Amino acid sequence: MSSGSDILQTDAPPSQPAEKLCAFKPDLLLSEDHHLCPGCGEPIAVRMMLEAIKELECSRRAVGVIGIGCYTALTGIIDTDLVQALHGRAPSVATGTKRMLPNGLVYTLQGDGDMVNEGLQEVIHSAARGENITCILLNNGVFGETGGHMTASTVVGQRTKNTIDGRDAKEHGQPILISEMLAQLSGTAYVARCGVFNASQTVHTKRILRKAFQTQLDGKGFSFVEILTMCPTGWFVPVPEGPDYLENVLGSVHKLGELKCE
Amino acid sequence: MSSGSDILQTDAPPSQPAEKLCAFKPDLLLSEDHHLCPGCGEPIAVRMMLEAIKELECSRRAVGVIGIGCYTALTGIIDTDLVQALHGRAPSVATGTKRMLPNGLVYTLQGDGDMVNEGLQEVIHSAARGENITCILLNNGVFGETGGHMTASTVVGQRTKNTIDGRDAKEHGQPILISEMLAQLSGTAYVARCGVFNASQTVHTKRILRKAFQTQLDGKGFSFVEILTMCPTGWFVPVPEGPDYLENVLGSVHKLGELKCE
Amino acid sequence: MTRVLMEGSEAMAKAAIAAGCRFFSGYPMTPFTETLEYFGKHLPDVGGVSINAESELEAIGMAWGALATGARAATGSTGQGLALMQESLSEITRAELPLVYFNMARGQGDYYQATRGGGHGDYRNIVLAPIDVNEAVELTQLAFYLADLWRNPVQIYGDYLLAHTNETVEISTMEFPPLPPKDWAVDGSLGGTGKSRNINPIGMSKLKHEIEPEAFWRRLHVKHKEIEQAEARYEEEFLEGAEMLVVAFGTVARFVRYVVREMRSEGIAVGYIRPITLWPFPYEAISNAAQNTQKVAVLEQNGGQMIDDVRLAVLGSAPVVALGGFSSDEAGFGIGPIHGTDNIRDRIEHGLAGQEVMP
Amino acid sequence: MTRVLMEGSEAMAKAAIAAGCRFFSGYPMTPFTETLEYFGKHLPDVGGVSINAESELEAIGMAWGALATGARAATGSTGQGLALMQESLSEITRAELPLVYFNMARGQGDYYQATRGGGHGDYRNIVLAPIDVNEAVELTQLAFYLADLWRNPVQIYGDYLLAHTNETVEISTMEFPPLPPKDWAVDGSLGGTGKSRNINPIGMSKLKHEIEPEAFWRRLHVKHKEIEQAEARYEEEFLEGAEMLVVAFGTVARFVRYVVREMRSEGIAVGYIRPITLWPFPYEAISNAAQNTQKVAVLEQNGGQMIDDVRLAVLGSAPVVALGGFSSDEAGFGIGPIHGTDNIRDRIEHGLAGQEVMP
Amino acid sequence: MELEIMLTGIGGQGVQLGAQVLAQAAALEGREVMYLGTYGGTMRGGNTDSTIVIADSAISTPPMVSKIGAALAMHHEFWRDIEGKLRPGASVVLNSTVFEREVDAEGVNIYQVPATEIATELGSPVSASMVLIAAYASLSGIVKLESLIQEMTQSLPSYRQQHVQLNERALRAGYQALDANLAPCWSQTEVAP
Amino acid sequence: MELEIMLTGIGGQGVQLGAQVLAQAAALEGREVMYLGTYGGTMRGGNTDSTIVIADSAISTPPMVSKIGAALAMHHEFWRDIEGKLRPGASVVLNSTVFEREVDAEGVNIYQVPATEIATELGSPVSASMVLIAAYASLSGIVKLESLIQEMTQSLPSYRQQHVQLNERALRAGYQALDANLAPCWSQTEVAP
Amino acid sequence: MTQIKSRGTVNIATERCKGCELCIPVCKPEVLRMSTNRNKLGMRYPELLPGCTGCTACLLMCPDFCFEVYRYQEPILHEVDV
Amino acid sequence: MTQIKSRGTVNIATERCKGCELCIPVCKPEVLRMSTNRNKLGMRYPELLPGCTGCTACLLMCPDFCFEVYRYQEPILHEVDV
Ligand SMILES: Cc1ncc(C[n+]2csc(CCOP(=O)(O)OP(=O)(O)O)c2C)c(N)n1
Ligand SMILES: Cc1ncc(C[n+]2csc(CCOP(=O)(O)OP(=O)(O)O)c2C)c(N)n1
Ligand code: SF4
Ligand code: SF4
Ligand code: SF4
Ligand code: SF4
Ligand code: SF4
Ligand code: SF4
Ligand SMILES: [Mg+2]
Ligand SMILES: [Mg+2]
Repeated sequence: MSSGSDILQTDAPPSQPAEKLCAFKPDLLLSEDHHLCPGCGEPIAVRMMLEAIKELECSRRAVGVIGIGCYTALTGIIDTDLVQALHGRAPSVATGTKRMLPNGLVYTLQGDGDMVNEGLQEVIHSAARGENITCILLNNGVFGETGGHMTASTVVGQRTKNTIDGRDAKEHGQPILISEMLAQLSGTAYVARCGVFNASQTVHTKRILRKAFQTQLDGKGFSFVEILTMCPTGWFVPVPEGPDYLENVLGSVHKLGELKCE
Repeated sequence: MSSGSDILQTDAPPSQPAEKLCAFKPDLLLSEDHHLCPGCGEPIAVRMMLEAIKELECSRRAVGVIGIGCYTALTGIIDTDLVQALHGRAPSVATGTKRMLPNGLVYTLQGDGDMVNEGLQEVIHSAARGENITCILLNNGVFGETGGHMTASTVVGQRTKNTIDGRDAKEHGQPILISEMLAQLSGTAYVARCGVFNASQTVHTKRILRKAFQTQLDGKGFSFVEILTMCPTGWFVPVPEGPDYLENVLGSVHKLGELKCE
Repeated sequence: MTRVLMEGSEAMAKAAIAAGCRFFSGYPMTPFTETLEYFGKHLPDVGGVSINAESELEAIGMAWGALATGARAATGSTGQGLALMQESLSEITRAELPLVYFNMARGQGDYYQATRGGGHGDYRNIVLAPIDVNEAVELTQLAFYLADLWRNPVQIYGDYLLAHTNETVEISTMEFPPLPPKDWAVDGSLGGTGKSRNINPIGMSKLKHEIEPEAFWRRLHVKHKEIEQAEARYEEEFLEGAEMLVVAFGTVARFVRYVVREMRSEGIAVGYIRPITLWPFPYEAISNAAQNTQKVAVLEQNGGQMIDDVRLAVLGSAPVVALGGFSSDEAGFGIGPIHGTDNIRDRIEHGLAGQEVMP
Repeated sequence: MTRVLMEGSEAMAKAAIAAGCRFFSGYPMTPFTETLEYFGKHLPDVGGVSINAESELEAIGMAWGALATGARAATGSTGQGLALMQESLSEITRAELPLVYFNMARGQGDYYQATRGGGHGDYRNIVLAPIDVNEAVELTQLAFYLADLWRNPVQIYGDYLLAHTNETVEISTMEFPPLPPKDWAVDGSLGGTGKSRNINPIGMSKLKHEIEPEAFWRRLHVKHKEIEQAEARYEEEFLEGAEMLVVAFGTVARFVRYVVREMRSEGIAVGYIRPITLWPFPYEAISNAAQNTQKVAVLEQNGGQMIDDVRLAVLGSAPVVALGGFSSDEAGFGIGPIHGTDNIRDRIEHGLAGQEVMP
Repeated sequence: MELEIMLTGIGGQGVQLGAQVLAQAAALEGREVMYLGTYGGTMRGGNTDSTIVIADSAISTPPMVSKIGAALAMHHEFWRDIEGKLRPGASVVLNSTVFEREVDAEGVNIYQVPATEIATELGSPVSASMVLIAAYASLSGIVKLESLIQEMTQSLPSYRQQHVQLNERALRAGYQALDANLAPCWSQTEVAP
Repeated sequence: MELEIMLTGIGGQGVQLGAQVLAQAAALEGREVMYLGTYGGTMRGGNTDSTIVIADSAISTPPMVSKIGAALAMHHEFWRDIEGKLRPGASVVLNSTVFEREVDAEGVNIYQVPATEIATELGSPVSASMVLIAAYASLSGIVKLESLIQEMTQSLPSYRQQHVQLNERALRAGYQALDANLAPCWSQTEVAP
Repeated sequence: MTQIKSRGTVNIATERCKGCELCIPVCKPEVLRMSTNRNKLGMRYPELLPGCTGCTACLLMCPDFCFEVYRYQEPILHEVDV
Repeated sequence: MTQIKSRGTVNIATERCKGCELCIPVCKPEVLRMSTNRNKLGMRYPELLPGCTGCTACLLMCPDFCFEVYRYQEPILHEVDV
């Protein structure tokens, strides 16, 4: 029984007997340090992804193919084999990798700028082909890395660098709902959208990632997970408001759920 | 009243008083000669397109942006202003043209290889943007021009140069149903699929083309017409069987109809 | 109009608008993004259109479509994004459309790309490489004029420093000789007359089934030879009595020129010559200059690319030495030690001492 | 194994398979299509994979992914399709992946693209330009070896005639010196060990936040210099006592060589030299040859591209004359009058008479 | 020795197949062979040529030849282009059934073979090109009849195997159509197979 | 005359704004001006520099300078990089409230200005950079106070207009912090505006 | 002998015809049939029998623009053997 | 004075914290609050009050991997002023 100041000491593991439930970083991360912004949702999603790989006992067979966006900075610390692809091209690269490594767990990690703008065609064709890979989209509705411009996934009303008062449908058109589009293709076996705006959704994200990976392991065809992530920097919103903005602004258009599960 | 041999003379206009219902070629065609194969459906579709433009009194404001495929050979005889685009890129080119000529009737003419393979991304983005242009797809499910290989639009079971016994879903995946995909986007105002495998469908094709053009003229946004066309050469079927093959093999998957009309 | 302080990216975009550019399309990429942003903000003010295209391929396609209507239109990216546009650049050149495009490059490693192109077949684009924001403002306006005059794409080759340095500039519409009307441009008006237009990269016109590709290639080639004769531009200083001549372009040349002035003021016999047009390359000027010097040094921020052209100019009449060199930052934006007058001076001194500097 | 009669496209694809190529991806385009078809038909027989990719960008992406696993993989197109692949080619070179790719070109207008690249930044690809199907079979196998040896892309530059001419060839797996194991290839096996791999075009490895881009560029540059030293290949005939030397490559050289042999048999003092590697260009060989001749003529099917390299080799020690030239067919496939020994002879005679032949 | 043989005719006359069989037969006999087919137009009825070079050592001749040592003409259409390329002493074998022009070249040896007639008599007019190549084989000794038969059999796609017998008859008939060895093309030295 | 001025500090100290205002003010007065900001790191707290060159005719100096005629230092962190570049006779103005290092350069004139202290007293610690540039303006005569005030007002985005008053006070206070014309930088010849 | 009425007729550019036969089945009254002769392109082409209605179906389906269609002011009667 | 039970606790790497505050609202028992002090990065960071349940929500939401979560074998009791 302790007493004294309200604030507890938290700069070391507890001295009382206790079980460690969860370490700072997932096993498949080499370090906790990275340069992403305060409040960024991408590292949260990546944690879930790495934990899912580990839980499925696929650490020694996973190969990630990484797009170009802020998440690319994490390639220095993700401890699965990796191939760095060019902006937009990851699904094709993953196709070549998977065909040569049929027993590998081949995944892509891309942003909405990477996947829904520059590389829209590649992900659709790979999906239509029924390529047995898992594509993971970190969707924050902006080009985070290049300063927060609108992407093809930005929802109407969303603030971005070039739509600082919110995307206007008349001027900029409507967003592409990529999960819905992919779910419609007969080549896709699993399609789901989730988000990391609170703890339970984050846990749910891992569940979905596991299902997607399992789809690949079962050889069922293309699996796809869209994870909505916070980008307070790109949205020009105060950092702590990120999760709410994500849930209410992006999440109200890119609706969460399993769109397809075969 | 004539008599004699059963076969009538048809090498000149009739000598008896008669009204000419229809000339060899539409007004907006410069010549009847072209090098497309016997039984090709593309010239039929192009006739309907040019008649529709004429009927809407848009001859003097139409600008066509042409993709690369067999139909490209017709650019020498189509009598509207034209811009020749690269393979796959027509919708973006048309976007630039339309923005600078808001009163023009800007259309693209593309094949499935051009649009659904090489340029899938461009047409989807243009549609999502709600670009006020009309994209016309001549879908024969093959790269006609380069010798009849499978495209992303080839239906399962269809013969092509590299699927000579019919496309196999396991090996080659499933076709993309581009009209369905585009209809789903909120940027599109009009989406319809038709085919030129018999005379009444051909007439219907013109009706649909008129509606699509009218959509553009009314400033409603992206309009899209997919025309199924015969390619007996690419399908390795006897020429006279082209229309039936089109209706039954391609048409049973790419189903005819107006998918969206706003 | 008075001089105002503006960032390079913005000054160039503003100059483009002053030159009549009414269409822009681009896709973000450092250090080109600010140029795109400026067009996005200011083109609508003059009734123009700026589109944040969904990719580089779409950006150049859009520009192509706008150019076809006779509008002054532009696009751009970094060299990496331009790599994606090579098929289009090559074919736009053959379609003889007056595209202006910015390469806000990450260093000078895109010299080959800019001058030899990565497209297919024979084609050449005019390449203007401004030394500073003031020159960039002029060259941007010149670019639109040259593009229209020759019906040929023109690249403006800048870099991170040009894009981000602020300088006092005056941006007002420059005067150029009159240009022929763009009667080739599509507007739909000739449909049904039998004379409708066909803007086509293989030089094909209506009803002309028998294309004569050889004649077409030859005509383009002759045009490119004419451009070579007419448009080579360069700047030179202290050629007189120079023991060694330093050739450099773009931002790097700004450092070189500064150092050469400094060294000359100290009585060191070094001269400076700068291609303003990378294509056409000022072969003649450099060839002439090389007659009166002991050696020619090339200082470029890459592994040695322009040195080919310098050698082709000098053709053995003097030794040509490379003074380097690669110069990079962690972010890959092409800022490095070479952007320092000390470093440059050191390289030039090596050159004077007869030593190459490894890239 | 006996010699069999095979079309060039097929012979090259078969040679690639014999060399261990196990992955191919491509998109149809004349005259590359038959190569793609052959891989599609025959790679599955040896447990390989061939994909008709949905575009050129996707084709090269797929090849990239296959290469990353250590497989021998290839792609290709014509120069036009390769124009779309320039970003990837440039970055694959930096990722040091051993890509082999075919340019079944429409003529020789892609020389700049092949040798200088249209990608961004400094990079070089080895370019092998076979003169006939027999050499193509050898060079294809060599290509895979060189690609692995140097961890650098290798292009095979062919054309319509090479692709479609049938010749008797013998295709069996060639022997090359042993290569180091591909321990850099990903297979997933090192995940979670702290040593997992990262195949990255900017030379980044895990936990290495502080990339040293300059060191990286320099290392690549040094490698490319080593390739220049080691891999230049050429063929020569009748240099002895030649009054004029004709330089040509690829299919055109086949016509030139034939005519030179004919002229020599008639006692006309003309010699022949052919770069087999366009990069590295055989500067030294041509430079040496130029010492003993009165002039050097360049005969290439384009507006004058390789002539830059010839001039860079000769460096003024003898006059360099261009013998043309464009040569096209209506279909744009790059077959033309230059593909005739009469035409070639005429050009060479012009050269001997001291006349340039306009392209 | 390098011998350039050109087959010419119009679409549908079997020129490409004839060339392929001849070329393959030479390859079978251990010769160095090169051949290239060209098609003038996109539509049936255009000209179609094929150039074959057969040699006893590595071939120097490029694939598009300016000089021809032997010409086998199925039709007079497009013959003009070929005439000018004939080498002195060249053998010219004409399908006399349909060839309706004067041959305007000096110093060449002309052999008339009613190939279409012979083939039609055998019940297979499309086999005329087989008659012609076999006739040339017999007069020149360039390849053996057996080689032609073997390669013809292999060249036909599986769904055309019914034509094998007709073609074989045409080859045999063509081989008899002219006296053998009228213009032998090989020196006595045999090439190792 | 070309004068290179370098502002240095750490993120959040207003270095970029200070440089912008100073540069704009010089431009307003008809000078030729060049300036370039650099940001060391991606995170707050990294170093941040800005180089300004002010001249009375076309500028020869390149944007990244190796020699500096004046240095305005908001913080000692990263000062090392700058020290070595100082020209003999350079003016160095230090934010003495936080600057905690020895200046290790010879032949330079050092001026201490408690900029952060002054600004904090005025109720706006983030305006310290305004104090510093104004102090430098007064000692060097490089620009007039009015010009600084005018450009500061224009440089602030609309949603920051509440800071205008505080910044103006900081500029005025800084302008008084040192004796005027301690180190005049312009020759007597005025530049035409 | 019987009488057949032609309400319309067609002008056929047979030399352009590529023999695809697309026009044949779309002619409802079945008054088009392929020739036994061949044109310069080597192709068989359509011939018209009595009974054309001027419906334009043939024209609509012809990829080679070989038809012109007329409607008679007065229908024409043909005597034919059945 | 009242007693609060902690069933779990966290180890916080405050020096790495970028002050985003994402951990604060997800902590159901509301035992995390932001410090007034700043770390070397200049950021405020979370501090733990008694009552942690070891639910790992904070860890799940932290983009900077600042949390380690423990469950006590025996809950700990804290005396606090209310
Ligand atoms: C071909 C190409 N074009 C542009 C870029 C510049 N670029 C780098 S990252 C990026 C945006 C990435 O956005 P997204 O994928 O959504 O990732 P985020 O930064 O939002 O996580 C862009 C446009 C590039 N690297 N390559
Ligand atoms: C970038 C590029 N890749 C490939 C080609 C080669 N190519 C020309 S036409 C064509 C196929 C066209 O198919 P489609 O659009 O369906 O038209 P179709 O011929 O079937 O009418 C291809 C692949 C090209 N021209 N450009
Ligand atoms: S810009 Fe957005 S996506 Fe990128 S690191 Fe910052 S918050 Fe994350
Ligand atoms: S290949 Fe097919 S699409 Fe092309 S012209 Fe022939 S039939 Fe028409
Ligand atoms: S117009 Fe009608 S009835 Fe007459 S021939 Fe044509 S299809 Fe037959
Ligand atoms: S449809 Fe036209 S081309 Fe075909 S057979 Fe009939 S007339 Fe001839
Ligand atoms: S583990 Fe749960 S209860 Fe404990 S601090 Fe974290 S969020 Fe709060
Ligand atoms: S979520 Fe992590 S980084 Fe953010 S405030 Fe909490 S501990 Fe700090
Ligand atoms: Mg994003
Ligand atoms: Mg098609």
